[in-house]
Amino acid sequence: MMEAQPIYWTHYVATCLFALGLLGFLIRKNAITVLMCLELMLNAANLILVELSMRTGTPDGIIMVVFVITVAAAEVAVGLGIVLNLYRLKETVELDAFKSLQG
Amino acid sequence: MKELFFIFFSLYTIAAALGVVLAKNPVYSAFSLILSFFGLSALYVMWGATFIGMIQILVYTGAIVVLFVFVVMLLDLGSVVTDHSHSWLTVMVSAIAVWFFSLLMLRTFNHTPLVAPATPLAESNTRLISQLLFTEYLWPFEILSIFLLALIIAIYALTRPDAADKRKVHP
Amino acid sequence: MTGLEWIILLSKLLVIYLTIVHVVPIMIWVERKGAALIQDRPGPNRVGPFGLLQPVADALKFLVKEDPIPNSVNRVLYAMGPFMTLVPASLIVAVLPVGDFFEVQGKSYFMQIADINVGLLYLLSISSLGIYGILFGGWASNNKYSLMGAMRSASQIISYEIPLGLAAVGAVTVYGTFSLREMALGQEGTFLAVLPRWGVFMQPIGFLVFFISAFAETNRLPFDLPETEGELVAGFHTEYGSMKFATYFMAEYMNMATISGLMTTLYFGGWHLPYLTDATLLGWLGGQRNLLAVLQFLIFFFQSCCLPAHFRLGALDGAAFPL
Amino acid sequence: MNTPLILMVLLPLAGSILNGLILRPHSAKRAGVIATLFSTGSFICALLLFFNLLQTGTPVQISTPWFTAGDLKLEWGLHFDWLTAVMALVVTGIGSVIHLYSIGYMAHDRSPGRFFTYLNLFLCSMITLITSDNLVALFVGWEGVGVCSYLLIGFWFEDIEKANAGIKAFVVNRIGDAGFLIGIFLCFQLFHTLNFVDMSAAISKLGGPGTSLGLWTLTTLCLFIGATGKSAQIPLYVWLPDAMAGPTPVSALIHAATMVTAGIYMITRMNFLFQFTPDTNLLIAFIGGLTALMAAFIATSQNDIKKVLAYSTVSQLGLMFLALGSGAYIAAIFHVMTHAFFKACLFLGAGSVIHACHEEQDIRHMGGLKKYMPLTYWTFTVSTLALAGFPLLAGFFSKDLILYSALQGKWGFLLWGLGSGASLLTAFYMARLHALTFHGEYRGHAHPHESPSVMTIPLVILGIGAVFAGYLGMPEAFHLLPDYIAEFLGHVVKMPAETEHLLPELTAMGIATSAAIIGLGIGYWFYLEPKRTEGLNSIMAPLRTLFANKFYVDEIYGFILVKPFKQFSLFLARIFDPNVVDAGVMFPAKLARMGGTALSFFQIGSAQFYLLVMLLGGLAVFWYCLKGALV
Repeated sequence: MMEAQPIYWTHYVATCLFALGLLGFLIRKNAITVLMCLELMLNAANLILVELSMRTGTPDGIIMVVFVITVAAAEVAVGLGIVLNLYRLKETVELDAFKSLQG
Repeated sequence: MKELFFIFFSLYTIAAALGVVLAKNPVYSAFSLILSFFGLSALYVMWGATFIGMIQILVYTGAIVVLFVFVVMLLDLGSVVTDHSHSWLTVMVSAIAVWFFSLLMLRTFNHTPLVAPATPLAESNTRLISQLLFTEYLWPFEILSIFLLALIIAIYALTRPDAADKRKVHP
Repeated sequence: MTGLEWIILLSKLLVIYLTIVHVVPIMIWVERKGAALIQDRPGPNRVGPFGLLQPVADALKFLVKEDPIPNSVNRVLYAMGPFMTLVPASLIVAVLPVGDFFEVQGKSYFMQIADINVGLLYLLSISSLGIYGILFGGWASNNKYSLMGAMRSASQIISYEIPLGLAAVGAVTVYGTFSLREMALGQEGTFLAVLPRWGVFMQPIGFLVFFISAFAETNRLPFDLPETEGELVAGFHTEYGSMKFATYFMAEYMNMATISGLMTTLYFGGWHLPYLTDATLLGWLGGQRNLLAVLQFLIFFFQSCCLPAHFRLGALDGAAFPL
Repeated sequence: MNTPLILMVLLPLAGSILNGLILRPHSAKRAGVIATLFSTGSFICALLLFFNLLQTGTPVQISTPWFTAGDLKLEWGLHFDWLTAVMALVVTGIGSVIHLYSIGYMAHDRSPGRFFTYLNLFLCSMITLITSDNLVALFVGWEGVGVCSYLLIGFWFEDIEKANAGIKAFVVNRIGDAGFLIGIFLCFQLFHTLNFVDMSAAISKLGGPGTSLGLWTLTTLCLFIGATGKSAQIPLYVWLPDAMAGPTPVSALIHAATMVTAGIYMITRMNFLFQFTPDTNLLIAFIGGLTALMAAFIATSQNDIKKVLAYSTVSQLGLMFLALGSGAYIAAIFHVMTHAFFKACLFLGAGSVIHACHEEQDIRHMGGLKKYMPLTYWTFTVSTLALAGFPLLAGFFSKDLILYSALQGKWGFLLWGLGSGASLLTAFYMARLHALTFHGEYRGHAHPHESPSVMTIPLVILGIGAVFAGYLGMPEAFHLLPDYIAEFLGHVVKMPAETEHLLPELTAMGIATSAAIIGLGIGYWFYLEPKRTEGLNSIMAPLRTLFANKFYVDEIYGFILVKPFKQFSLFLARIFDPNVVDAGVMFPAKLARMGGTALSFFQIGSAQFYLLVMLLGGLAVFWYCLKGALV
């Protein structure tokens, strides 16, 4: 088992993961990549959850992670469904193409 | 020895995540996503949560990323080479914003007082988790199952083949 | 980890992995012989006595032949494809409970390479990674048919993974643990006084489901749709030349081997012979724990090898197969 | 004794409501009879109260709480003391007579009902004015009278000039009323009460203005402005001549006897205040004198019979104010009474003349009416002589009293000169009027006839009044009759301190009578012979045109006041309003639209851009909240 690993190490990792995910989420134009970055963010959260739950000995964190994973799976399914439809609509998955709600 | 592994896997995961973001081709980003998930599950296992590590690979890598790859391949998006991102300005601004955001997050993480670090989970957590899952967290579990059922129906409705014809593809 | 333990670990690795690797050519040989027998033709008998060396010849051929890489192919993934199927297949071997334990200088070590308490889960998740090899292979070779072939086989594997998993869960509930080693131990002796405590007799239906989905997992008859269709020619690996093709081929058979290994652990008593408990065996061998370990090793492999035969037999009466 | 007091006030009101709202009679006869009955009823009540006052000697007082505002607790009080008695008798008496007269006058008018309603309403408001025991109730009556005068002047509103005359009267009165209001506010400010009795008590307690003389003078000045508005003095007299547009009984009642005297009554009622402000009194005297002289000058060259009488009223009022200014309140009230009689008689006479000549008002088209209308002629002559101040007639006594009282103080001689000049001219133009209308041959083309008895009886009554009214205030010098009016009003008005007069009383009286006789002589001499009239007109031609055009006062007013006012409002409408007000209103609207377009710049459609902005916003909030903790 991990001894009292300096606490901020995992946090750094998780934050970096989350930051990268968020960055990708904001920057990338391709819908699929955006969804992947979303997954990345979720996993960063999972990492923190697992690390803290193990560190404090409470199993609830792990349970949370289980739920997060199932919901993430659901989310991806719906996301991809939508992307599929978008693709059918406009032949492309570029997010910029979908500007119909422009102000 | 353990710290070494820990550091290695962390760096490995971050590198993979970077790959996801920067990859030109969605397939490559999917591939690096898989690698990052491996790194993550390694971290989980090193933290002792073996069950979650395995679930991570089984569910995430085994199923979700497959979905991604399926869609990418079916829609033949791979060929679209680069689509990088918006104008330089937006990239810069978002980078700064994300950087600032992570700083704040770190700030809060490091300053949240930890509950007394009780003894780490002794016996294999799979047993413990399953017990908890069916005693204390029964309700969420059941609701989740119904949720997944609804999901399946929704997905089918969303991507019905015949409905597609009605929504003719118009440029 | 002292030096000794390292050596033992390495030796275990070497022995088990090489056995698996060697089982593959034998299986190939047996299958070709079997198919020939069915089609009433002699089968490979040119090379070596009864064509035993034929697989070796094939292997040599593959190694030597020039490895063409089509130009419009996505370089990286094309190369990665075959290995992505081979790696998971070989990884699974680490978990198989080959034998009980043996002593060296008074310390007892497990025969298995690694006994982790989430063994079965590990096995399932790693096996599900094989799909990527096929997918990437098919997609990277950049021709529509190979892509279609890859898609079909991938979807087939995924869909059959679920029944496989459920059957495995059945086994878990019986043995009460994920760790394969305990499962194997659990199958010693007899129950109901008559039948040996093998999984088969405890969960016949579970075994049946597992058996069928195992076939699908490895694209064996009658589930080898990806290759046989006219337009699909050789399915996802049409574009692959020698070595890569060989790896795909090998990976496929290794998959078969490991799946059958899993089957023996779950249903055919790991390293237990029916009615003969370890104690009695030990008695016969005069308390030589190591000898017993070797014997268990042999039994395990004997059982896991003869199962592919069943595979083959199954293939024989494909039509009447009680699906 | 309370009921007759209440009755006196409410009877005319009842009459007007009956005529106006309930019965709405169409025939002049029925409406006239009802109106006259109600007004005579109130006259009888006035008589009862008068005799009661004579016997008991105590004024009747009723008051009901009216409203309280801050520390001002007001009661609506009816109060009948000596001063009110005199005025009430004059108002109700002459009012009833004129009601009787107007039955005949309005015989074939289209809407007599409406006329009598207004007439009764006027009478009621005049009585409330007189019987009120505090300034606010007085002001109510004051306004009521103003309204009724407007309604009556503009009675034939189809005719645009008459309607304009009505409006002019009302507007000018309003200006005066504004001054009056300010006066009331100042009174309250000074004495914290508006009730006359309390006010006089407060003043006597204070014993004089002391430090705040300026403030007291200002109060009295404002009150005087109100009076000039109502009683047509120099600045605000322009409305009275135009008020002749109304039917003649109206002019008789309102512009001769009652309303115009309201100002004088108010000042006399407030004499306890005016005593302490010598400068205002001087101002009043001067304005009175000037008005008298100027009006007399204008009257000499007027050709409309009613205009001449109107200007003569203005000048007589000037005389009354002269008296007030010099402190002779009793003389002023006495002159009010006598003037009411003969002026009403003159107006009614003029009315019957106009009636006879079929609405002919220009005296140049009349003449020689003596033969046709003997009764009107005789009453007219008596009143003319009384007005002119012919000895032993009403005018003589009251006018001499005023002129004699003016003879004091530094400016005594100048004031006296103004007054006697005015009375000389009065005699002259009255003689002119009398000669032109009744003597010589008839120049009009109608065929005049004597008015019906219902019109001539009031003439006779008023004629008798014109003769005998004077004997009430016989000066001691004659030692014939006690000076009733003096001791009667002595209860209310403190006699002015006996200052030495510049001339002995008898000599002053002698000069005045000689002036009257000379005036009459010249007048008759010139105007009886048409030949001599042309000679006189040609000599005085430039002066005559000046007087005829009323010193161009109306034009001057128009130029000074009306034009700039129009100009300013034009400016407001054309320039100020569109640019400043509209711009002010439109500006926020424009602002909103601009804001809208500015913001729409951000709606570029890309979802990720929105996400970025959201993130930035989140960050800002996050950072702001944690600012404390981060540090």
